Amino acid sequence: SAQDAPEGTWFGTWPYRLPPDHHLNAYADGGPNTNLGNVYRELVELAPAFYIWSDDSYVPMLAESWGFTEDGSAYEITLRSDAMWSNGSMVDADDVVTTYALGKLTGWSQFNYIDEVEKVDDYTVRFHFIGEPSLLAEQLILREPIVADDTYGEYAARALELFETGVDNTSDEWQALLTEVREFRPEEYIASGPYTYTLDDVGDSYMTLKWQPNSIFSDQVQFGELRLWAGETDSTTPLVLSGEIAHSTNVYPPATVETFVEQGLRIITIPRGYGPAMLFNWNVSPWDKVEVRQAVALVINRDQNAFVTNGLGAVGTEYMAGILDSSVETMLPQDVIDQLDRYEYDEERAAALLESVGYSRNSDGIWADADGNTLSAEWIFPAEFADFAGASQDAIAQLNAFGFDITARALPWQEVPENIRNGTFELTIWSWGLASPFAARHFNNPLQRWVTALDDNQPGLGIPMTEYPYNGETVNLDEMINNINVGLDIEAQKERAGEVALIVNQTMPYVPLNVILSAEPFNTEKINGLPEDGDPILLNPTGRDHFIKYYILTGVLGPAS
Amino acid sequence: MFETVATTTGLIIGFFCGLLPLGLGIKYQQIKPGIIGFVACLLSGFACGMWGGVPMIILSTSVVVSYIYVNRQDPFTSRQSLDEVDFEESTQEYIVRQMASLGRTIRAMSRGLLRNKGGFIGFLGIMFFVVMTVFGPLVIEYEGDIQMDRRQPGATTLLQPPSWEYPLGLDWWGRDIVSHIVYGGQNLIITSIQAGVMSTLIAVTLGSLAALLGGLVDQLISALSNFILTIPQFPLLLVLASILEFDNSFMLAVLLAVLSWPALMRAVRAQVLSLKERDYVEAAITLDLGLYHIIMREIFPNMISYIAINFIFAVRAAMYAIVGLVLLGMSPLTEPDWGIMIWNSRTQGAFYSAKGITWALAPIVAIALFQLSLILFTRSLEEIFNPRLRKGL
Amino acid sequence: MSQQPLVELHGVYRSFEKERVRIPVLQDIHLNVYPNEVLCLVGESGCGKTTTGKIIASLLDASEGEVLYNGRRMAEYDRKERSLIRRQMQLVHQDPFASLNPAHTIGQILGYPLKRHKMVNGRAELRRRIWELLTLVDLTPPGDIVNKFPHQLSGGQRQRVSIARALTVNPKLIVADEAVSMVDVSIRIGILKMLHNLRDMFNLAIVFITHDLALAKYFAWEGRIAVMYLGRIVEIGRTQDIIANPAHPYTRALLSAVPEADPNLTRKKQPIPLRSDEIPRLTAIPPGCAFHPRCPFYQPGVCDVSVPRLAQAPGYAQDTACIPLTTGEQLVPYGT
Amino acid sequence: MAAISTASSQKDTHSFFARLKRVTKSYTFRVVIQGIVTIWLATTFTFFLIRLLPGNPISIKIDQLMQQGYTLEEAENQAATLYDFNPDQPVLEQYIVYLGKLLRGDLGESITSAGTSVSQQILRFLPWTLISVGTGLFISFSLGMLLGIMIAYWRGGLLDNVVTALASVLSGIPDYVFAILIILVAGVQLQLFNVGEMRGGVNPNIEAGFTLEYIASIIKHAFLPITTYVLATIGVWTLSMKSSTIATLGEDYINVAKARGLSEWRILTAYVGRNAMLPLVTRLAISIGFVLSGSVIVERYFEYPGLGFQLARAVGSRDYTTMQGIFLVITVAVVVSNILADLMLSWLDPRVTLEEK
Amino acid sequence: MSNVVLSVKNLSMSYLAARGRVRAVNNVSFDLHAGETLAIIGESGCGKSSLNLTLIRQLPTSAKIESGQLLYTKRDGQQLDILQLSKKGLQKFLWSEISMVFQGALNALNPVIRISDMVYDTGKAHGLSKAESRKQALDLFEKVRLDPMRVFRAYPHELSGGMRQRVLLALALLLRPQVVIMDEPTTAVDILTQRSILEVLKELRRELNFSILFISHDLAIAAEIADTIATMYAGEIVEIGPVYEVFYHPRHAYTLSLLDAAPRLSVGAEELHSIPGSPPDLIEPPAGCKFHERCRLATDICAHTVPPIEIFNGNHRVSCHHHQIVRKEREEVIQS
Ligand SMILES: Nc1ncnc2c1ncn2[C@@H]1O[C@H](COP(=O)(O)OP(=O)(O)OP(=O)(O)O)[C@@H](O)[C@H]1O
Ligand SMILES: Nc1ncnc2c1ncn2[C@@H]1O[C@H](COP(=O)(O)OP(=O)(O)OP(=O)(O)O)[C@@H](O)[C@H]1O
Ligand SMILES: [Mg+2]
Ligand SMILES: [Mg+2]
Repeated sequence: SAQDAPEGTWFGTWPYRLPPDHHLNAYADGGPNTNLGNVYRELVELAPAFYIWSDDSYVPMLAESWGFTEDGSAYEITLRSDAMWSNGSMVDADDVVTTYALGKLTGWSQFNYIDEVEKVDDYTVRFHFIGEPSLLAEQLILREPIVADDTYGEYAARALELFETGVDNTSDEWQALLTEVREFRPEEYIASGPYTYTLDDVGDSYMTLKWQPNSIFSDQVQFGELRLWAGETDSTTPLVLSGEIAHSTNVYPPATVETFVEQGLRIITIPRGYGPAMLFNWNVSPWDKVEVRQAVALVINRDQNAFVTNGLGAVGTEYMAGILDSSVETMLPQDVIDQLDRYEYDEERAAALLESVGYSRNSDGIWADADGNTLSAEWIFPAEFADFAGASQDAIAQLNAFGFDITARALPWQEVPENIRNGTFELTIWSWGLASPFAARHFNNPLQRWVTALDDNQPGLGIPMTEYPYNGETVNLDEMINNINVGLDIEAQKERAGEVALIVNQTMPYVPLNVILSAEPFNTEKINGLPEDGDPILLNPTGRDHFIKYYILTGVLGPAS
Repeated sequence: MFETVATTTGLIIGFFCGLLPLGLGIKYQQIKPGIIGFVACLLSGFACGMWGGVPMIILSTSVVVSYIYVNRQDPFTSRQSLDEVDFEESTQEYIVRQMASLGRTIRAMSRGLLRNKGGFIGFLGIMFFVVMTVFGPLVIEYEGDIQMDRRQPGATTLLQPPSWEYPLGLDWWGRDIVSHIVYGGQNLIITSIQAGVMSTLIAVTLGSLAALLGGLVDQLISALSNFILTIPQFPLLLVLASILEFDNSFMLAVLLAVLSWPALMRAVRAQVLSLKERDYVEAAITLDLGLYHIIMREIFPNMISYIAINFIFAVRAAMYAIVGLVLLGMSPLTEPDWGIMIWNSRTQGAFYSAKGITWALAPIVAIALFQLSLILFTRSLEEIFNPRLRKGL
Repeated sequence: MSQQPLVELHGVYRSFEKERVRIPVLQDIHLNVYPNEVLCLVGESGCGKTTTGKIIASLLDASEGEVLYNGRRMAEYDRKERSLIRRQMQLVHQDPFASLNPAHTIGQILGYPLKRHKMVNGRAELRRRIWELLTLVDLTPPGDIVNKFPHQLSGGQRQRVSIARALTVNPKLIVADEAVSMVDVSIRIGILKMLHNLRDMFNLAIVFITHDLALAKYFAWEGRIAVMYLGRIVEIGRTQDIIANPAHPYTRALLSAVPEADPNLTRKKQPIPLRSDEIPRLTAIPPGCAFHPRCPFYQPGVCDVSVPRLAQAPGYAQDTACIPLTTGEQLVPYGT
Repeated sequence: MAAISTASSQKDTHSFFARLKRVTKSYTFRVVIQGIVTIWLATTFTFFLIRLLPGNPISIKIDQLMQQGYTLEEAENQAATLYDFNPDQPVLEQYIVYLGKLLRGDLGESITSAGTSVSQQILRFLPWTLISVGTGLFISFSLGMLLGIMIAYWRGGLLDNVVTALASVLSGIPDYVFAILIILVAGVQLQLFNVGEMRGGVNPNIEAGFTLEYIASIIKHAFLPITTYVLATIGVWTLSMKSSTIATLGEDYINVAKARGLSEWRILTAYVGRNAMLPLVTRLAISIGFVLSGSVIVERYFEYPGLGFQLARAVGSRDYTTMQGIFLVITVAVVVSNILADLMLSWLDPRVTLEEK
Repeated sequence: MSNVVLSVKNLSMSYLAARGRVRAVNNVSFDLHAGETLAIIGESGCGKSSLNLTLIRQLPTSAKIESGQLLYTKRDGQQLDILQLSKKGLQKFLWSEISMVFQGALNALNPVIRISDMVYDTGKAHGLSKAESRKQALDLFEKVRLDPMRVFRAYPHELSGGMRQRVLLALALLLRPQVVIMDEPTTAVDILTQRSILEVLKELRRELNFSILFISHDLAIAAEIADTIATMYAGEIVEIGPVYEVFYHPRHAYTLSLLDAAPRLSVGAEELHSIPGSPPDLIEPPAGCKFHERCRLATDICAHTVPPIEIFNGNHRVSCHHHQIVRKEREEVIQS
């Protein structure tokens, strides 16, 4: 349709890369995934559907309908027949097949669940499961942006041919094609969403996504262009302060947020989906002792810790169950919730626990065992992450006040996970939980992430996941977590989640300190249509399911008049 | 270095140490130097205990003696002819004479210190920081822990702007920034000084060796310094810092020293080469005074002001580098530390908060002032070490 | 002179490596220094006087050739003896400002060698010796001087301190390298006289280096003069012989060029004009006799072919290095 | 003997070996060989060094993705195939491959952006560093010289006291402090300029080219970093120039020139200035080499797309090849600027002839 | 003699030093006639250079001219006082009327620019076109026996010391001044070079007829080229007179001592004497005759009374209490 671009401009931020590192190939680093991130990419390449957290439902984007097949062995989506690419061709099943063909080539995790992507008709695609159907796979399928066959078709065809021959991904052919795909540099960014850009639109200080008329959302959106300012937190702060920006997804320290509020910016707080957890190296005594870990959990005031972590933008962990507190109610059965130990601050109980395993306070007031070994350790934390650093310093101070002897060491952030993987640490801090509607994913981080998911030669946290000591016997915790979200029976999944939650709660393999919220500045002088506080859409966490994505597409958000 | 920071024992030691110069001063009617000597002993004893008091006894007594000695005629220098001279002198006389000469040198040096206005201001600046780090802890208590109780109703952070109670405000953990400024200099200053000392030592040793031995040694040292000069330093430091995972700041000092000696080494080498050619060195060679004498007595005293000034520059450079490293996220130092303060205030966004701006600026100002004092002080150093300005033995 | 020479230079060559270029500074020097004699080295700047002096004082080694001290090569002595020999040859520098370490008092400057070589026992003797030395070089009263730093003394006084320092180690020979050229005209003679006295007192040999011929004549009237040109000795002999009857064209030119402190004398002098004013660089020494491009008596085919050797020329008492002269020819102005 | 040797050495000059000897002794030859050896050594050193950094590109990417909310599974699968990098390949093997490519002038491909060559990256980012650092250095050097000469010439006056004090203060403050303060005070507090507009190297919507608009935009954007560099370095230059000038002013030829009646301007430039700046030239060269690597923090604060900015990114993501390339550039810059200093010195000071050095 | 070009009357100048005022030039008067060469001799530090700098008003800021007149007569007969000239006027005046050759030729030329540039600079400052300057310079280079084209294009370091000294001489004559002041122009050069410079100087003087104020501590050179000799001691001119008068019939004890200290080459063995002590402190000079502390003829009167100025034979001016004794002693020496 020969309509004109809307007037307004959206001012956001994203730490995109500069050309020549910046390119338009979605299957290589430095492409749309890096440069638009999980917030803005879907405004260019739509996914089949968008997920609304408050009622656990999907709203259509590219897809018209979706669902499991009768026998449950497959999943089917049907695309809208009027969806069009910016170059004029229609969005159809071929695009989906192409998307997944290259996805398989580059090793997408969807292929842990699905076996084959079958084009049923021009607009219908069927995904065949490897094992049992799962809701988790459903989400992966529905939320994956679809790329244009016109751009990647040729490579997809070759990939499919390759799959026919039955070679696996270690083969030379596979690797050669992979390299080719990686080095592919599309000239044009063919969009199904209402915005697209060329490399000329990428400036040093901001890049501009421009409106295009062909998308199904083109006539709904109210912004003619999206301007994304480059930069990480410290370099975008002055921009926010000087009113340059409508909204920023960067993580601002509370002091800055406070200043934002003083400047009249609106702060909208949404879930971030994780928080800092204190991690123990189980291979280092005494951190393998459940009593010691429980004592640790008891003597850290988690509310104070949350405050130091991120001011009012963090909440002390309540249930201590390995599941984000906001999800506990929906994911666990009530009887389990009632049984959970809340680890209220309690020095006496902690002291009793320590004494029960042979510790007593020495003359310096430090806990020591019969041989005089004190409860001392080094705690490494990422220097750059103000929240994690703050949480660590506070936790250390609290523990030391109780009689531990812990020294802090700040490291460049990259080195902390490296040390965790290699098991070269005693105590440390990293995230726990995940913004996901599936309990397994909450448990996954950090239990599996830093243990079973590692290479064989990487000891990680050293937790014996397959022979996990519990109630005097051992359980296969790893398998238990993997099984939680299998199948389509929600109640059964709750039960299984409950079992794991109890184990975690009673053995404290790590201490989930708090949960961080995302306090995002919005400039109401630049935009209109923001949800009121308490609007259910604000349950959508930041990141991939960020509400602005949906609101921009559907035209709820618009420029301030 | 300041491990025996300001104790009562130190005060007592200082007091007793001070009695000697005071007594001498009173006895020989040199009250003013006597009192100054007493105060100097008292303070230095207070600051460093035995390590401060005892050396200060010697120094201050020497000064007092030098005042007393002015009025006495040296039997050696006062007579006109050989026959009248009594060349014998008792050990006591000898010691007194030596002390007087030491005292005069000290006085000459302090005159040199006072002569250059800028240099003296620099000296005062340095003294300010020294006094602050040594005596500050007596007055101000260090706050290392979070102070939740200072949270003001409704406040979303513990940050507070300056007030009467907290002249520089509170940091993110609600701790008094003044206490961190007072306690936070030690580590940074000491590490910088360590780095400065080491790099100067390396530079002077290698530079002298290269110049004196020449030949292959010279070529090797020059090649090594060229090599270090061409490696990109700052990124290299960054890489090394994360590889070496400093457990203590001493390692950092070593690293900085290893990377920073070449420039000074070149200068020292040139200096020694030129000093080596001086006629008086040649004279010492013909007199067969020995290599040790030539280096320590003939060459070194004439380089000392140069070395001292470059030592100051090395300290400055090291401090730059350490703070730069901290800002890049290599923070091998633990609190309290000015560099860490800058780092923390930055990560907590204090720069952009009216409440936090003093937290952000205080350590920067402290570092800048300290550096400025160092620079200014070099001017006095030139005067202090200039033998032309020293009057008589 | 049948005495055993203190120092003998036999066919000494010396060159310096400077920025990868070899500069031949001394060539084929034959020279003896006898005990208690005065030997003057004269020549233009850069002709190698100082280098020769330093080789004599064993401060420099010869690149080629032999240097004998008391008849033996340095290498033939053991460590102790070598140190002693070294000390017996002292050098007094030209620049009184540079030759005393500004960081030490005069007492220290004189005390170091005395203590180092155990020339004295105890402090009292040390002070007595310093006193004596200062008196010896006419720095009286010594008490005024000992505690001063060099910069507090005048140039002449400093030069005297230098000499006193050389005397601390009881030398047999002093090389005075332009020792008075930087002190004032009015006090030069005083220092020279003092040197003469010391020579008599301690049986010293003095190698006196200067570019001032009148001064050389005055100081070495009883001794010998060696005239150097571009790294070679061109003429050597008794002072009186050379002054009265110079042989080598270069010496002649020099003597004729020196102005005299007497208007009548100096205005009557007939300078011998040279063919060129340009002094060749050491890196491009002319072949044959190095002086031939400037020599007014140049004989083509003779002077520019082979290097003349020192020898006695007929009619002259001294040795000279000039081929026409030593072969008994008459010198005729070039071009006639 | 001497005669014979001079004659024969003249004959020698025509033989092949003599010519070879002359070539190997020539300044250019020596400098080039020395430069190449130094560059090779430094390159080798850094090559092994950076591979000792904890973490590798893949694990860093995984952690980054997870920081964005991907699950580990997703992140790992994505990252594993993102890069054509095999962490298990022996370092020595990697080195030999690298060196082989380098000899052919190939700096390799960036690890974290497959398909983009490191040379491309360097070409993209180097000009900005050169513009900002170069101009900054140029301004602060020339201004420092000018001020230094002036305060030395009129020493003791008000100007001298003010400038000397100011220069001392400035030289005591590190550059990144200026960067922070400029943004904070001038940009955010006083609103002297629009922080957003001043970021980056050039306005995004300007056509690159030799147009007035484009150049103006470059100047505008480079203004803040340049100001930072100038503020941070001018003090040192001024003070050095001052002391150098004072030394020169004592020279006889200055007095002679005054007596000859030359204009003050002529004396100040050709007689005082030119001689006084000689000792500073070498130091200028050394700083050229160093500022290239020292601009990391400043560029980060101004989002200035220079080499330091890119280096910080490369280090952060362990992009070995890019790091290596940038290190190489810096090393070459140091070596080249040293040569340039020699050349410049020989141009400014006729007494220095390169052949003899 | 003919007309007076420069007449110095009661000139006093002092430096401000930390300890007090250094009276470097004290009540100096003399006349310089056209074509005359006046040599000022004296020990180091007696104020020769200070006098020179005062004449051309190129003193450092710490110096102050306390009294006196510097009357200069131009070629057209116009008379002016140099001390009254404005800054601009002085700039024009210097070098075109009075120029100078400084002490130490090594440092008097800017090392980084060519000789030609220095010539052009000088010409330009006095309104000469490039071509004129060039022509003049080449002409003068020829006259001072330099290879004009080569020298013109050369940098200072490419020239030898003697050549540089001659370049300076040529540069000084570039604007054909009436007076050239030369401050020790030959101290740093070799005898042969010195000789050739002296010859050149004599020749130039004959051809161009300018007056020379020649400052030296070398009596011999003064004896050779001066018409008039002035002896300076402690900032004062103690004796001034025609060269033969001063050398053969001196009337000041200091002049006599200087002559006694100067060795002469062609005289054979001589008895010389140096002057004891060192020049007086110019901040607190001794009372009476300033020389009395070092004078062997001094009597009580010398210590108290400043000797009056007495004039002999019309142009021999002396201030010494014992001028008669001096005269007698010298005549005896000459006789013997
Ligand atoms: N250490 C050295 N390195 C290089 N060249 C040297 C060295 N010492 C002397 N020369 C050179 O050797 C030559 C002779 O030097 P020497 O000092 O012996 O001359 P001289 O006759 O004493 O001259 P002057 O009268 O100037 O003192 C000079 O050209 C000088 O440059
Ligand atoms: N700028 C100055 N400030 C203070 N005193 C000075 C200054 N210049 C020279 N003098 C002093 O003035 C006196 C005369 O110095 P001047 O240079 O005129 O002597 P001179 O006769 O030229 O000596 P020389 O023969 O060494 O060149 C000396 O005592 C000197 O120390
Ligand atoms: Mg010499
Ligand atoms: Mg003089």
